[in-house]
Amino acid sequence: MSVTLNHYLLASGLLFAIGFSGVLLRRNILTIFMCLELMLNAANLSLVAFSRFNLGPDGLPNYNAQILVFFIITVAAAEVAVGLAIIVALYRARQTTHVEDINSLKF
Amino acid sequence: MDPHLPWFVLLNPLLTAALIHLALRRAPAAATGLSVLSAVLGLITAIGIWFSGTPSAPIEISWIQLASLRIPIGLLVDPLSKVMLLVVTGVGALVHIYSTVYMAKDESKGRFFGNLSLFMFSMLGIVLANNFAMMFIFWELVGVSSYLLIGHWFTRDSAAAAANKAFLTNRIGDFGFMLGILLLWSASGTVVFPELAAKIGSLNLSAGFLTAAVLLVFCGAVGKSAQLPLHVWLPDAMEGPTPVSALIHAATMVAAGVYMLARISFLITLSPAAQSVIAWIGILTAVFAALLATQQDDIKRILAYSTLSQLGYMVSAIGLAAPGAAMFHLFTHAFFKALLFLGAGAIIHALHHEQNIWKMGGLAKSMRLTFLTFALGYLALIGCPGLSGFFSKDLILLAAWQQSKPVFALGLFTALLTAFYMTRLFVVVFLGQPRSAAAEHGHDGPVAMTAPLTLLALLSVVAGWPFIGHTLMGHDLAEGLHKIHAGGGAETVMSLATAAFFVGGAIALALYSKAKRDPLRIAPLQNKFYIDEIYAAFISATQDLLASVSNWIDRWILDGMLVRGLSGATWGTGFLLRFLQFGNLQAYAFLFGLGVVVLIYLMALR
Amino acid sequence: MPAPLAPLTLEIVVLLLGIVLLGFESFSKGGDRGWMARWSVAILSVVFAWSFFTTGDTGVDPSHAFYCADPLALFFKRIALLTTIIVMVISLEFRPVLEKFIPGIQPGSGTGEFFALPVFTCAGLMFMASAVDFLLIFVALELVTISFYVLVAYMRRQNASLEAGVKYLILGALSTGFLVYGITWIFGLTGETNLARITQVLPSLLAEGGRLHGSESALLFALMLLLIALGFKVAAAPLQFWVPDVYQGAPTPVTAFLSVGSKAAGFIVLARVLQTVVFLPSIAPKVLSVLGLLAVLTLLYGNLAALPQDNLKRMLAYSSIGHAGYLLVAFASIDPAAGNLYRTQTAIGFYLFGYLLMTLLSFLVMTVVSRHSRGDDIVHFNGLSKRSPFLAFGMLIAMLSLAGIPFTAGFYGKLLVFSTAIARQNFLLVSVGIITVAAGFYFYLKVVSAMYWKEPTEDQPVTASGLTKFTVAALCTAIFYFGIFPQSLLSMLPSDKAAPVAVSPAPHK
Amino acid sequence: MSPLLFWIFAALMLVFGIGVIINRNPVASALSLVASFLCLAALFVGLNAYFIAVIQVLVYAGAVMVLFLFIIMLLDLREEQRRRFNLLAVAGGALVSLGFVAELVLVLRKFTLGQKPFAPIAQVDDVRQIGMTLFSTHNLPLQVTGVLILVATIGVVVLSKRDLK
Repeated sequence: MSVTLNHYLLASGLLFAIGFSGVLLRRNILTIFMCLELMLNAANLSLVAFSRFNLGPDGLPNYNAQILVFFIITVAAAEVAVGLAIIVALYRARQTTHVEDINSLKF
Repeated sequence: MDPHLPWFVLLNPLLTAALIHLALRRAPAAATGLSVLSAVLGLITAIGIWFSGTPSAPIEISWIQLASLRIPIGLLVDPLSKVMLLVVTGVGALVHIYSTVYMAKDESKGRFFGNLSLFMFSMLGIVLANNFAMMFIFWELVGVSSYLLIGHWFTRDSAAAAANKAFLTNRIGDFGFMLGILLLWSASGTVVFPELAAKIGSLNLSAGFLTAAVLLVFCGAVGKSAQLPLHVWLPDAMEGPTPVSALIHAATMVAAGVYMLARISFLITLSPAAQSVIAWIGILTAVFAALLATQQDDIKRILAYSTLSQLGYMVSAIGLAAPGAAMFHLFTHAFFKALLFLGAGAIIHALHHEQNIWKMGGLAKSMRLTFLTFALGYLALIGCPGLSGFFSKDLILLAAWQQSKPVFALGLFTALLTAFYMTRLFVVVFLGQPRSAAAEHGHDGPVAMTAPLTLLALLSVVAGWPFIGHTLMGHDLAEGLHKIHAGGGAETVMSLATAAFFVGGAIALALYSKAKRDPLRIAPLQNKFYIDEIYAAFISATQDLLASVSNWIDRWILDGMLVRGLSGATWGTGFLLRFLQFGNLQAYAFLFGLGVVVLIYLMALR
Repeated sequence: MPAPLAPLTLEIVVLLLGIVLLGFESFSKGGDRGWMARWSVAILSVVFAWSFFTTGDTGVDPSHAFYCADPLALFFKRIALLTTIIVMVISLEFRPVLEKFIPGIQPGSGTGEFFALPVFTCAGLMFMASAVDFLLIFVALELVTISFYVLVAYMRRQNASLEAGVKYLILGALSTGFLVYGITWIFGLTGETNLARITQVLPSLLAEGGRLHGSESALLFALMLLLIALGFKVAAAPLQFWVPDVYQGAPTPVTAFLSVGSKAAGFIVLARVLQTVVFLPSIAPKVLSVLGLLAVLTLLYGNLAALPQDNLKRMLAYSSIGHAGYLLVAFASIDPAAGNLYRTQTAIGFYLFGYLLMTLLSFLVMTVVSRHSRGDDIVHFNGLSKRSPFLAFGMLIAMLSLAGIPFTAGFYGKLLVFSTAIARQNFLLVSVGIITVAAGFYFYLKVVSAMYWKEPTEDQPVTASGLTKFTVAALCTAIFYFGIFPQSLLSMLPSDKAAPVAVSPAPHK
Repeated sequence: MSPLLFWIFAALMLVFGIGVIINRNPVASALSLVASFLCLAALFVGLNAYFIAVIQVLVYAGAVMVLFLFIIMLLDLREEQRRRFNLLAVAGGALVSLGFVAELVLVLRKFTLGQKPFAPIAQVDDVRQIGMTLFSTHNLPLQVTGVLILVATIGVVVLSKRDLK
């Protein structure tokens, strides 16, 4: 059986869902953050698959999509840096990285 | 006509209010003077407008101009608004003068007069507005300024609660009003009255659509003119200073609903279903309020219920396709009801804020002038032949007689009840012996108080005389009145109404002329007159029951569930909603995810 | 005459300002960094004025347009600039509070970046206003989001600020995930990231025999992912859960910035994205009905949950959700047959401008008052009319306008929004809108009654700087000016004069 | 790419992905994440996106993971304590994730376009192509990304320096 676009899309969707459920299930903010990275990368997989699928008239992949992936990776790296800085600041102030411990703002 | 005149009438009180609020709050004397001056100037201008012809071009400046919507700030001067201008500025000016005495000792007089001018501005805005949007804006502004006036003594809890209740109840009505306006706009593409009148006939709207639109607009009148089931705010609003009650709750604001209905009578006549609903709501309010009035002890509350009842007449007249009769009654009622309120105010003022009629009595001797003027107002209200109320009420009853006998029967019964409860009030307050220390020292007020009373008494007598009333009402409205008169049954109705007046008055006179307490509240007294017992037993059995049932409905169903329930439910929902927000990050992520799944389903897979 | 690139110079100047500020900051002595905010206010005001002399131009490079400067983009750039200017004024008033919660040896040191970062955020917002390619939309949106992560968590010694930062970080990153996934799908289906070309190719793709014929659900799926991400940014229910907590915890100037700047930019991107699909007959009905649902939920949630709030900042957070609901009404009432979005664009443009004026005014007054009263509960506003009649008046105007009283900018915005719904005969939306307006009256007037009818708990007068007073006065004037003379603002927005949309007669009989 | 390799790498990617969320120890989670990303890079290679695959390994498996591990070590995070097993959270999380997957599957079933196999591809010179585009037509977004990184740098410095001057 040959591998079609839908197989890639499904694999990517499953990875996205795994990341999503990690965000919902894990208590450690650091792990939650890893799961968010998982979701972004899942999107990248779809994007590259689409890029390979949507061949241009010259028979080359659509590089606009790969450039988009490049930007996503860059932005995600910046986001990780800022996110980890916030988590470190939180840990310094509260000695915790557990989501249950940060619920003073409510209602 | 000089188009500046209407602008002056409208903007003069606004300017006064702004001056007072921004500069003169600390100078009560100046504020009072300025406010009274502006009210009198307004009256003079209104008279000037009345004598000048109708303007040739529409008086308006552009405000909102969209492809689908044009809302000008425009003034409509026609016979209808001219007569309403006279009522509003006339009663307004007298109330201003009267208030200088009544509020003389109030600490925040400046604020009071500022708000009074603000109220005049908003009320005149309703009268002069030439489109629905503007009318709605001033409609709301009237709500706000009356809120401020009712709540003038906001340190009193009951006053604050009453102000809140008035505000909330009116919002319910205004909600319907707004929807109705939007419905009409969406159908016709205009909100300007003359354009709407010209266009509506050619639109071929379905009967259901028109009925819905008219009834929604009517909701606004139900709220503002305190008709069933949104009447609950008016009696409570008596917490405000008495001159305010005279101005707002007798002559002007509550009449705005009737005025608005008269303004759009060209629409109402298009929907017979809506007409009959309006007629029935009006007449039921009239009966219901009159029943409640028979059992009240607070002089202002009696007058408040009586106002409700009279407004019911007017609304009913609109439903009976007799807007002329409605406006005529509005016109006469404004004078005698303002007179009664101001008279009551004079009594309350003289008796150091005593409002219970059973603590008054014998005031005829000590307050001679008040007594005389009050008597004229009382007779006008209960339809004593020859006085203004007789003529206007007669016309409404006649219209009912011609169109719907059940409505007429209820109207006649109301007339009887009116004569009954007003005679009760009059007899208990003015005749007999003083029942409290305060009542022994009653005295007439100073000239600033008695002069408005005298003037209003005069008007209460003559305003209804056909040659005066009809002239003032202008040609178009008078035409409608003649048509009703020519419709037949005039003699029958007039004699029945007169009979009701005599019967109601006589029963009350017999019951109350010697009473120390209300004979209907207690078991029949051991009385020499056997006939008294019969009366008392019979009347207390039927009327006590009716009154207490109405009271129960009023207190629990309408006030409790409709007003409090609605606002409570809104608040409660808000209170519960915020518990979704329980601070846990993952709960938010979960709710977010749930939203995502549901939304994707709705969007892509449904 | 300005070269075609002229509009981009606005962003370049703003970015240069940010970099220069940072440079000077690192070499300046002393703790006081207030000069940075004052210089930002001055220079951004110049840029704001300059924006009126920039000719709108369609694009940088027609073959690969990322950037357009149509009137709508320019309008939203002005919103971004004005927001940043006023946020700087708020920041100046907020400085004493800020200093307390960041560790530093000298008072005021460490606040420099707090004044520099908003300048970069402003540039990001301006890019968003002009972005017409998903690539630039993504990058600009992330620039804004990442700078907000930092700003929200800026007060590192205050638990609330940190907590808000973490919540915003996690949920914001989650929405970024959906944004990226949505862009991916749109690209996959159309082979394009440019909005104009997506609009071009979609009809043929969806037509009989086109690549996407029969798989509309995939396109709708992609669109929904985008709507989720943008709905998150503009705080549409049910994606709004972050808003109250983050708004309450963040430093007040940042809250103000978030609630106006971030929201406005989100809405213009939403408008541009919707423009690509909303005229397709097979797609539009579902998109519009989902938007309608979002609008109803958002209106109800925002306005009802605001009712029981005692904290003014949190109440304003809920109210900002409510206002997002009114704006969504304008989106849900797009007419697919109209062929353009002028009505909706005009409505949201005007609404957001009015919203800017009144929201920033209320946050400005709140900052001053809460600094004096040490708290931002509604109780702290008791008797403000006695402590500072001027500020109380400013707050009164802000609340009246937020509630939508006629002759204020807030009223006219609501009117425009509702007029779009009425033109489409969407009475459900109008009714919900009116009910929520009524609920709004209640909680906005609660603040007014606290200020005017309650006795003050402290009697020490509330003072504000000259700049603040000037700003309050200017905002009040603007609220009334644009409420009474709305045409002056409307003329800057895309108008539907060219193609008047007749109100369709009622579909009866 | 041969179907076999696709199945192997895709399965491994998902397994390691699940590993991220079931490992209690953050270090193990981070290592699972690296492994998952490496498999992802392999899939990229299979899709002829060599440049992206290299970037993926360098940025994610290299830089980002080091950052994560560094922070885990810095904060000295232990395993998540065995708090009370929250059935509600697990059920809710599973419900939402499964719902999402189900919706995706339904969408894909109607997505006929994606059921076609990939077309053969010409000679790839992706580094040159991407580089040219990036610095010519796509220059504006690139510059904005530069600003974004500047902002992120400032932000990290502001948020993590212990005491200021």
